[in-house]
Amino acid sequence: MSEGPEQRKRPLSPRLSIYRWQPAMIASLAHRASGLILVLFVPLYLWLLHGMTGSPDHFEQVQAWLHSGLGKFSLWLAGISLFYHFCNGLRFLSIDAGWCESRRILRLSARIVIGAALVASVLLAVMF
Amino acid sequence: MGGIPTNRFGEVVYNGPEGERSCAGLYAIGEAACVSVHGANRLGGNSLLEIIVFGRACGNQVMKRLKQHRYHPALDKDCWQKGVERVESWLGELNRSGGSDCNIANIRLRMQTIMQEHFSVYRTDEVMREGVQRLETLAAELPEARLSDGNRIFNTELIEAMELENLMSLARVTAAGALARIESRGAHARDDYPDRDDTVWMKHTLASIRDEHVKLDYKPVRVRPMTVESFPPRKRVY
Amino acid sequence: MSEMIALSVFRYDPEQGDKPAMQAYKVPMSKPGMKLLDALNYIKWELDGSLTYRRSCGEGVCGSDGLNINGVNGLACITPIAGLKQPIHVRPLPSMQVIRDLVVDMDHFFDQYRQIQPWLKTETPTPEHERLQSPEQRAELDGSYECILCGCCTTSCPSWWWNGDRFLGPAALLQANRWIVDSRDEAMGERLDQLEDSFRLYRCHQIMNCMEACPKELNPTAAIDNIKRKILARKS
Amino acid sequence: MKLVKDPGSARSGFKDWYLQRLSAVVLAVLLPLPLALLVMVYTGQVDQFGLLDIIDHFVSRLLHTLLIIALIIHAYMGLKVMIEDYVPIIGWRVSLIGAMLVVMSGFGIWWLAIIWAWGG
Repeated sequence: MSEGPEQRKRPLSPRLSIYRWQPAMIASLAHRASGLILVLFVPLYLWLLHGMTGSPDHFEQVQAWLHSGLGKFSLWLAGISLFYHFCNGLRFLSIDAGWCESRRILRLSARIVIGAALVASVLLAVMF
Repeated sequence: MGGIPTNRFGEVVYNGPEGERSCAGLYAIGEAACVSVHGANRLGGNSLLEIIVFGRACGNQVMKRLKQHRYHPALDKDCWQKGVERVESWLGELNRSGGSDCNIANIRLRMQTIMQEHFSVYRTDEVMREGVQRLETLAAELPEARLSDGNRIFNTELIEAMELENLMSLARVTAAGALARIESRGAHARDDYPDRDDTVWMKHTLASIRDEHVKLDYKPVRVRPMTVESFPPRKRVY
Repeated sequence: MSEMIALSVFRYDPEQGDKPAMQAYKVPMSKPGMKLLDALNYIKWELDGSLTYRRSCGEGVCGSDGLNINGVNGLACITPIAGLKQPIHVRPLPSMQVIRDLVVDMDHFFDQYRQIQPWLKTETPTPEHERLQSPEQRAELDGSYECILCGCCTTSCPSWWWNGDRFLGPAALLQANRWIVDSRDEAMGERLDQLEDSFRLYRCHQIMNCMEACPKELNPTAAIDNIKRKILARKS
Repeated sequence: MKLVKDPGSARSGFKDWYLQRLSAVVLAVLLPLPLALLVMVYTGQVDQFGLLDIIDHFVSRLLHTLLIIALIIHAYMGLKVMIEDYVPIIGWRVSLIGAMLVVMSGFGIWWLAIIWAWGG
């Protein structure tokens, strides 16, 4: 079917801007976001590892940076990203395996991982 | 169960001068059709018979006919005009003054109300006679109805208007047929004629609208099954 | 005077070609248990005959009036007004070409349904009577056969928004699974071959908007995962 | 009716999906270990010699290698899907995925070099 000129002009109905965020959708997007943060954390980690396995001077520098504000924040961010990615990853794996596939459990588990990540982020912030 | 009369192959039939003729290539099945196998009531399981038996029979008949007739005869080159005229008559008279009582939804609601008040489950001659009158008056108003939407793309108000025209015709023939049938049968329950009368009324009502008037005709019910013995109809009791 | 309901409805007039805009309406609460479709009908029949939307059975069976209601997809005819925050934002199904107002072009959606070949495929000769199923085999179809193809799930799926040209979407995949789990169908291998593609099937990232949107309370996510497991079982 | 031109399946979906899950399982087991190490260094429970002792151990090197491979696979699959979702133009998609692969391989080699102390 060839598309007439009127058809090509048809507007696209709004989507992301109007769709209401629901726990499962947040859980999925947060999985992506946390994964992305973890990937970005890899070069930082390598830089740290490089420093820690280098000379004692290097080690001290890394220690000092880790205890700086930026260092603490990076660790915190990577920590909760990993925690969330880990928890939701287990959730995804169990769903793939077909264990927790009822509508109720899917909703509940999304709430649980998001809630757990929020609690963990606060705890982590307090601990550092 | 009413509908477009068909034979057992799903082909639409009509009464010509030489008796019943089938209209080649025109089919009706399901809720639209009346093969003359159901009783006067619309029972839940009837649709299964329509789907499983007559749906298949009709499909087979369509295939058979298409194998014999690969091409349809040339269409009359003006055949589209009636349809277009019908649409244009609605769209063309868009801004005609008619008052708020003359919109589609209002007339439809009034039609539904008349059918509800005068042709509901238990009926009498007096009530139905008044109903037919009210309905005919309303039907005469229908040409005055107007659309508020003149858009030519996906105009659902236009569709509703055309549906209303069809519904109005159906309401009129239903009402006239019910008034004329002086007995009780199936879903047609009359307080003034509570009994079934098989000697006179075991027949289908054939209704048509000609020159703005409802015309009624009748044809016999098929009572002879093809492969098993026939059994005489009996009164249904609860 | 009865209670008034505030609505904000998506309007687009293809003849004017203007940008779509939201239009406000006020509708009286006419009866307890009033549904959103009743409000739309009131607008069309009493206030503004040009408002355009699809509707048919009015009881959640035909799947014509799938809409985005306050940000979530659902059927107008079975969505009670009472539970909705006002003004009720009514928009067409997301990420679809708008024909007019709330009416969208469903062609691509049904093309995708057609792509999964939604009919019984068999190799064995047709038996003299029916192809019988045990009650357990029949029960496998629960959760799939109820789908009315309203499009609420597919158009709620972000993966389908981004890659709808290639990702089949929840509705088509739920139906694909319906034939895969059908004991009478003999083309599971062929069906899985057709689906095993990083876009057609594996674009599902378990966002589960489909499940939240489904007016028949089905679970397309689980159906998609079941197809993935069938492919996994075949490979390992 | 719109004719659907059906080029058939690319048959690549399962492999990607499976590798991502497989690497996820490996990561779920192994990834907490280096993190724990980092935390211990941060809190001062482990000093540099202790850290080097742990890292230089043969088992640690093996596990690290496994971890790195799994991480690269997992991250590559994840980022690829993200790029495919959010970058609609095919040319950009392919370029970005390729660039991402190069960068990640670079990180992998760097990491391996640290763990196995090449040239160190």
